[in-house]
Amino acid sequence: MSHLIILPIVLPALVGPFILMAIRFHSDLQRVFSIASVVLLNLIAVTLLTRTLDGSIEVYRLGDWPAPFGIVLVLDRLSAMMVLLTTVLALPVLLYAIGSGWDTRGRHFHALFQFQLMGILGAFLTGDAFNLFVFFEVLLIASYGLMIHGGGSVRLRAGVQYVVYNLIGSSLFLIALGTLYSVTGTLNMADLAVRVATLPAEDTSLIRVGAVLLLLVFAIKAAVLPLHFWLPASYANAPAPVAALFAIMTKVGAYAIIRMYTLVFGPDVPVAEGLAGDWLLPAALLTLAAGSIGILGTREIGRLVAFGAIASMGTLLIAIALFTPQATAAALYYTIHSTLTAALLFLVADLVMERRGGALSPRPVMPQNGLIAALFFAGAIAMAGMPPLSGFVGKLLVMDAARGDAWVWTIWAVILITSLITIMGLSRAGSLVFWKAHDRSVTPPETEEETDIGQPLTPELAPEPVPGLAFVAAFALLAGLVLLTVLAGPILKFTEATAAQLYAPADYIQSVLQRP
Amino acid sequence: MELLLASAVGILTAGGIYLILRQRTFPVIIGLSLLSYAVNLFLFATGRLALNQPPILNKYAEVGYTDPLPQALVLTAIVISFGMTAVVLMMALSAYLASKDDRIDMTDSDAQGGEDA
Amino acid sequence: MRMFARIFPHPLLTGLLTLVWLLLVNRYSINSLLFGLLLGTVIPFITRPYWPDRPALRNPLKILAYLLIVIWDIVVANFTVARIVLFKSNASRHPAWITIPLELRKPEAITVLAGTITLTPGTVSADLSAEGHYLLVHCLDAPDPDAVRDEIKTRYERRLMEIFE
Amino acid sequence: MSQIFEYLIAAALVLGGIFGLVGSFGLVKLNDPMSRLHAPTKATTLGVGGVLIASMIHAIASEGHLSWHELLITLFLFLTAPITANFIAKAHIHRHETPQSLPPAGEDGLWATHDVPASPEAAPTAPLARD
Amino acid sequence: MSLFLIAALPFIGAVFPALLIRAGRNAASLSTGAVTLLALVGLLVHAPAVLRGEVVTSRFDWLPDLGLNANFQLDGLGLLFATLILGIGLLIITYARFYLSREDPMGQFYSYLLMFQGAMVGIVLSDNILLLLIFWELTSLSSFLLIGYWKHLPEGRQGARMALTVTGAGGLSMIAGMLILGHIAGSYDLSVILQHKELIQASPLYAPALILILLGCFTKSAQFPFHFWLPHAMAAPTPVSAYLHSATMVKAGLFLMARMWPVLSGTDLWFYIVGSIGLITMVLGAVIALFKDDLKALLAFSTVSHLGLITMLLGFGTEAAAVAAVFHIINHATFKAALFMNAGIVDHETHTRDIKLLGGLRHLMPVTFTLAGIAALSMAGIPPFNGFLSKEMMLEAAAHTDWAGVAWLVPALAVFGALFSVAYSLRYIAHVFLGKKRHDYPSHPHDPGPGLWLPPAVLVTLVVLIGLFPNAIATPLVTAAATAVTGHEVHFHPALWHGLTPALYMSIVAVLGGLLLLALHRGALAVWNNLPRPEAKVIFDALVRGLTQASRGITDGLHNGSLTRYAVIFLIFTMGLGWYAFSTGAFGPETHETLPITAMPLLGWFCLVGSSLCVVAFHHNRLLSLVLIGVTGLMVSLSFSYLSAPDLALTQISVEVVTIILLLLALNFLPQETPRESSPARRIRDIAISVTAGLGMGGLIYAMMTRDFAMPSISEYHLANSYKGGGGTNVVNVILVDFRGFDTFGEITVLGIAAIIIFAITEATLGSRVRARLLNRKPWKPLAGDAHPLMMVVATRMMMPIAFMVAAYIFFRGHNLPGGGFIAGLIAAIAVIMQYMASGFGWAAERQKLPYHGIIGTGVLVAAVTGMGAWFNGLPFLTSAFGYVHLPFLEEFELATAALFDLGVFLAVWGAVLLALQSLSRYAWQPGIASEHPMDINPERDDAEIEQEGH
Amino acid sequence: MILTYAIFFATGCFAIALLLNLWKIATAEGVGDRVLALDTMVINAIALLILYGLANGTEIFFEAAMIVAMLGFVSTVAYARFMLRGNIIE
Ligand code: NA
Ligand code: NA
Repeated sequence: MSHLIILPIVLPALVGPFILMAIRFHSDLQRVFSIASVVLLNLIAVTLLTRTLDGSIEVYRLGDWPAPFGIVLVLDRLSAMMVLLTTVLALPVLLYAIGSGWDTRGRHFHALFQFQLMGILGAFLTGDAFNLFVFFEVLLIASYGLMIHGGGSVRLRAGVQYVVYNLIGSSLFLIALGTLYSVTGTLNMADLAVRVATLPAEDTSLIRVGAVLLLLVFAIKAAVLPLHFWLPASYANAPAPVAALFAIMTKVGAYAIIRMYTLVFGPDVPVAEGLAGDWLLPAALLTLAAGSIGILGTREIGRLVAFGAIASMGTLLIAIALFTPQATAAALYYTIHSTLTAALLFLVADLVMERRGGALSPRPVMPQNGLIAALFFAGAIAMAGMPPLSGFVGKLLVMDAARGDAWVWTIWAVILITSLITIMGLSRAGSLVFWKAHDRSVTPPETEEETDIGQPLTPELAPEPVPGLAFVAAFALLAGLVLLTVLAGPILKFTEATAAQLYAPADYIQSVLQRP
Repeated sequence: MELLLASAVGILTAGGIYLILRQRTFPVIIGLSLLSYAVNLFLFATGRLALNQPPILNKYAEVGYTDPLPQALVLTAIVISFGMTAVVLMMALSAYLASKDDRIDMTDSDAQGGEDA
Repeated sequence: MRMFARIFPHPLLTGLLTLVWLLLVNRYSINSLLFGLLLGTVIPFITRPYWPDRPALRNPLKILAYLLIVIWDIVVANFTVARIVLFKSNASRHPAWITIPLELRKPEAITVLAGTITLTPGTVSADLSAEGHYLLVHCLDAPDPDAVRDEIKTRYERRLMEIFE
Repeated sequence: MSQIFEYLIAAALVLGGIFGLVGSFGLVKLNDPMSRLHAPTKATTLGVGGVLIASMIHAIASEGHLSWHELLITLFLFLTAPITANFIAKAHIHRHETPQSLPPAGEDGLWATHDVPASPEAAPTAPLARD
Repeated sequence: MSLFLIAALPFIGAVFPALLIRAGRNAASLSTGAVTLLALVGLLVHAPAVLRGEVVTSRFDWLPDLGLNANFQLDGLGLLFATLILGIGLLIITYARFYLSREDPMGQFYSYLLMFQGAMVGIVLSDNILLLLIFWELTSLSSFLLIGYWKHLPEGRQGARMALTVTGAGGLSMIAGMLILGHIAGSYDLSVILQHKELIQASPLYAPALILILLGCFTKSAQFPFHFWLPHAMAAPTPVSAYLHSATMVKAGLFLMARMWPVLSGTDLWFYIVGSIGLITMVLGAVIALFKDDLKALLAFSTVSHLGLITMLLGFGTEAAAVAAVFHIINHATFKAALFMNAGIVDHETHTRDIKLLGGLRHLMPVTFTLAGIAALSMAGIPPFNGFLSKEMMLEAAAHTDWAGVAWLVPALAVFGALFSVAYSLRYIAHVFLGKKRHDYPSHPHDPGPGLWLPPAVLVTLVVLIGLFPNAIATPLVTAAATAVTGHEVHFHPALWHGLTPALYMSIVAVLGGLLLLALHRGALAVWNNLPRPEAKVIFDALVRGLTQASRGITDGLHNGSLTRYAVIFLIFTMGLGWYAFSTGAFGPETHETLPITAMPLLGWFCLVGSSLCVVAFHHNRLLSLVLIGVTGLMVSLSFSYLSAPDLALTQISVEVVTIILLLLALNFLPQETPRESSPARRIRDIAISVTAGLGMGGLIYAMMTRDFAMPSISEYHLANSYKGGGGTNVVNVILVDFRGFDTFGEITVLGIAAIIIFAITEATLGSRVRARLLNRKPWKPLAGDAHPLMMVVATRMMMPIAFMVAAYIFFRGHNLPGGGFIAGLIAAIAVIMQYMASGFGWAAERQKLPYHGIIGTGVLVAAVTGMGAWFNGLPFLTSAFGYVHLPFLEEFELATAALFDLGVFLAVWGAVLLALQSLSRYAWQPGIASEHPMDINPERDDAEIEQEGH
Repeated sequence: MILTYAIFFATGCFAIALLLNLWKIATAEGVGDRVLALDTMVINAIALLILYGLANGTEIFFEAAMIVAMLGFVSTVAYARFMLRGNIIE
């Protein structure tokens, strides 16, 4: 019995309370423990990933109860990949939070950060639908706390919107789960798959409602139009490292869609006929369009990145909505890419906001303009899907995967046209922020509006920000993108194997349901 | 009986959603509470209704038990929605204290600057 | 003795709690009694700071008598009130405020008196005066308020004086 | 179950039911707020009391063991009803009565609810010295 | 040297100047030059083989599953272009070193330049069209940086964005084109694609592929109607203009057309698109160039024109034309780069590029003049310079080209274009260098140092040498390149004299006409200025602005910050999809028997429905809505009780009370009334939505309750194993702490997080300006006296211990009977709340400082550690163990690890509620709020004090 | 038999009482009366719970009744305190 699978959940679940209890008043110690935990999580995640490379699926039966009666954690390629992606993202984000001093601008950043990781990792690992709900709630509530970290009226108001919207979503989640349970009598995902597949054909309406509501719940997380409205204000108003970490949260939605709609309501399951692809694809196309239009239309750099995140979710969802192994492989590659990219750009946006404010209007040259500009340029390239970074590869993969689909021309047209709009928007923003500052006609704005947000609560106690570390974090994300590009071949091999595993769910089902 | 419960769930839902669509934070939170009653009853009822058959094992007699699983799920859901309500309440309150505005919409805050390069 | 006082800050409370435990488990065995006693000791010990003073009862035995009177009065009171509610029109009813000067000084005693008044015929303890020397009582139907006041003072307060002060 | 127990229980139940109903009826019927306060605090208390007594007797009669734990609920109700009534009365006094509309509070001057400190700083922590 | 390395070298080298700039400008430029030279040498090593007709390749699998591989090949065409790129690059690097001023960040410049260079080399060496796309887009990106290099100039910034937008758009369409092409050919490798001419041209996708690819080429090579970006790119420093916008980048489109020529050309579609566009561009560019007064604009439009010329030649689709195109690519690169550098020198020396301010410079700048003269004459197509040779070939090709049956059209337009070309070329000489020396130059010009004039001089030398000895110098390269373009052996014998060919006549007409036109320049200019003509930049800017504004409108309109609208959209969408899913499935008859409707549930229904409708109806009175929701909660709890869910009933009612207390605490700071502000229409809309949602939800649950499970529920297992395997008879509790203990673990974490968030918000708010506002807060209504009534305090002294007792009872019995840690935690919290309500938070907290954070943390840790305890038995997380323990004299205990877990739950819940309360009470804190005594009125205490004072 | 009728009678009484409370809650003038009605409602609900347990011969509702009693008190006091002082735990 290997307990490694549960460590990604238990470790942050221990470190979080420990930080609360023992080192609540020691910012430095909190930083040390937080980093140590994330580093350890990375090691665990790498180990877990290597264990899935041979295609094996590991099942961890909590409480030693057999599935489907107890809760199980399932480690397959997909969950291992998402776990690793999360921990890989978490490290630079944490470093940035420390480097920029964001972690000391409110209370409990590190504890909440650990809980946030616990929620996300749990969502990726669990094999139980209701347990997925619980971890969704853990990650959501931690995200509420992180989103309003540091306080301030605008952030709080945006936070209220974020929470309320998600509370409606959580209600929907429960309704969906209840519906599924009331028909199938089970909550375990593998068991659901078995039961849904053998459902009598004369009574499928209810299960279809449950399935579609569940999809909607995930679609909210994945910011699918028209359920994406919560995202711009939330991400733009969240502290930068938090927004960067949130880059993985939309992927939780994407992950859940992939998981549920390959395992339980897969393309071959008659009950789920026409529930996902039919509307998800057009919705994804519109999401991409809305995101890129937002990039061009926005007035503020934080929102710009938020819309970029929406656009990248659009691209990702296009690939998901095709529901073919090739497209899913592309989607998984794109998942990694868009996570790192959005995170990078949120950090860059913060570097900008800290120095000159986020408004896309001329300001005098800020310190480290060149360095930040370079980071922005790289991030923008990645987001727009321009070469040489992984966005281009990802875009090609998605377009290539769409080839067999009836919508191929629409998909291509939307992807390419939105790329252009994105390029225009990003170049406009970059030029305004980084270049126009050099224009001699630009003078500092007369009055900087005073804000009561983001100040360390106890300046005398708070450790100094480490600006170098902030840049290291941003460059680490960039390095991640470079690696993702250079290693595109092997990584794609892995995502293809993952997709193959997903579209042959018998293995998964058998691993979970077999008596130990 | 099923009809009563279903209609009660429907009315709670309707009331909750109507309040959620109001423009101030407080009625919205009240609406969320109503909605969460509805959802809890909904989830509970997925185990079907039974009278006088609590899932407390009786060592002495062969008796029927209602489905315990939805009850456990609802318990979890109640607790979680309690936590969520407390948080959103605190956020709404603090937002009001900070901005003197308890409107839930933020239609005013997004109109600023932005020029051509 | 001091040790005893520290462990049992309110022995009567300990007794009450033990009784509560027995009622809760609804099983009257020595084991339950001992466990109830354990909890009945621990809990007052923990909540001790909230009840800093130790009111001494001068005459605990009279409590029982008092209780019996009150219970009887409650039963009677209910019939009285039922009659008023059911058969007396609002117009023919004489609601009244009355002021009851208190001789009792101990908060516990005042509380018991006020509680008794509320639970018994047609009277509700509404408020205390600013210094706590008078009790404001509302009567549901009191054609003769002075009589009510006198009865309260003689029937309840006097007995409470004996018990508490 | 012996007949006598059954009658006892039935009597307690009927009595309890009537009192419970009377209490709530009074709440509707009585025309001034303070009077309304009487009904529930007493009638209802005894109403529940009747039911509880019935339940206790029933336990003794049907299972043969002493089931006193209904007393606990009675205890709660007796402990809390006066406090509840007191608070509701205070709320009424605060909102609808003035010092003039109430009988005088003797040498204490005001009833506690009307005795509002001038400011939080002057909270009633130190009593005024009197001769 | 490996081709891979040749392409990579500039990218690797791009790091050096950025790093070395601290070591000085020379170090930066030398490193740049060295890298370029190294790449050039590496390239030329392969030249002999390539000129022999061999193809050098280098393959590296990058993304084989997509067909995107780092495959490179070097053939004649590649060699030609790579040599141009690296060779001219070397000259530009030298030139730039002396051209840029001290204020310019030279390290950046060279970095960008090298990136660009690498991208260009990559394009021309790629053997994989996806790889080519990558380099293609990289040129757009690096040129964006280079054009915008002078960030302080608005023209630079705008020109950069315009170039990026136009070429980026082209690049994107090319992506689609390439994907189609690869799809047709079955491979993305050029070497494979080039072998499938028939297959490709026969495909129905040929036309879209061709058009999409051509869009990329045309935008990059500034062909009509995309030509407008090029002149605006001239805001870049002159070395950039010389390099990118004359010699290399703009030729990328030509390169690609040449590269694809074997498979794409030869069709009518190709001819009419490419040939016509080229022709139009050539003429249009030439005409506009003549009327530009800015030196660089003149050169820019002349570049447009020459690019059109080459495009036209490629479009003709004949071998001869293709050869001419290849040859002109070389020639144009030499003379145009030289001319740009020359213009840069003039600008540098005179501080102006306005031709009207210039003239007579030959006296002051003889060297510059000489170089300009030769290059311009070559551009004009005057023998014996190289421009003449290729122009003759062009005219020759044009003369034999028939356009839709009209034989004269192409030759006539070609002559017309050539005529203008002569005119503007000569104007460059005449109006800048010839004429009288002026006295009003903005600066005092003189010939620059050799650093600036040597690079163009090298190119001018080539202009002359190729013109004089074309066969010796150009033939091998052109032959090799043209062979690569056409796909078969080409014989190329350029000569200054071919005899009296039509081309010669056409040339003579062009030269004479050009001279005449120049003479009439002033008049022609007047005519030109009066011609109505669209200004491309204005149109483009309007388009972009329109697009931006539209985007802003859409974005702001969609995301207007109105949560209520978001929610409405969400609800409508959800209900729509839900209905769709339902109606497209099958719905069988009822199978589950329903319970009868009796009086009791009907009564409960009335109360529940009535109270919730009242909540809605009276929601404007906030306190009232709280009272009413209390009723609703009570009724829900009773419903649970009635329907065999005692645990739920207990939990519901306890949560209810704590929630209401929190809401009341918050309401104290909020407005007491909700204003009536919704319009009737909106209310009707909201009612419609909520009623629909209610119907949906009610209908759904009714449908479920009236049907049996399709398969037996897993809860049968729970019922069967609760006692045996979980050691408890309360199955719900066993599910919570054992079967699904992991859910509960997550749930208490949620609660703990909720509490610390509340704490964190409080801290943040009290750390801001809000604190002062709170301290000076006035109550919203006059307050009553007697904050801590005597009766309440006394009663609490009893009630609180009893409540704790009840909590303990509920906790201990939970595993077997309704109850458990969660409810116990809430009741314990309520016990404390009673105390707070009696004597105030401040008074109570002073007496017992509860470490709330610690309680929560302990709770979660206890739960986690309990779960981990199983590990030591080699069992999974949360595996429980239990047994019955008889402690002497005490109750029989079931000692289950689950109970320990439940203790964790208890602590987390208790701590969370208390922390939330503490946070809220901190908002209310004002000086003097904490009372000194448990109760405000205490006659016993007062009397004692009076007595003391008396003594 | 008589017991059944008695239980039925008592249940009916408390049910009507509950409806009267609801009526009061819906129609009362101020918040004070409504709090009073809610408090009465809680007490009536306790009675109903006990009666239901009595009718079904189960004690499973005892805890519910007890906790309802305790919590009803707390919430009533909280409402009243709110009306008196605004801050219920000052
Ligand atoms: Na329980
Ligand atoms: Na177990």
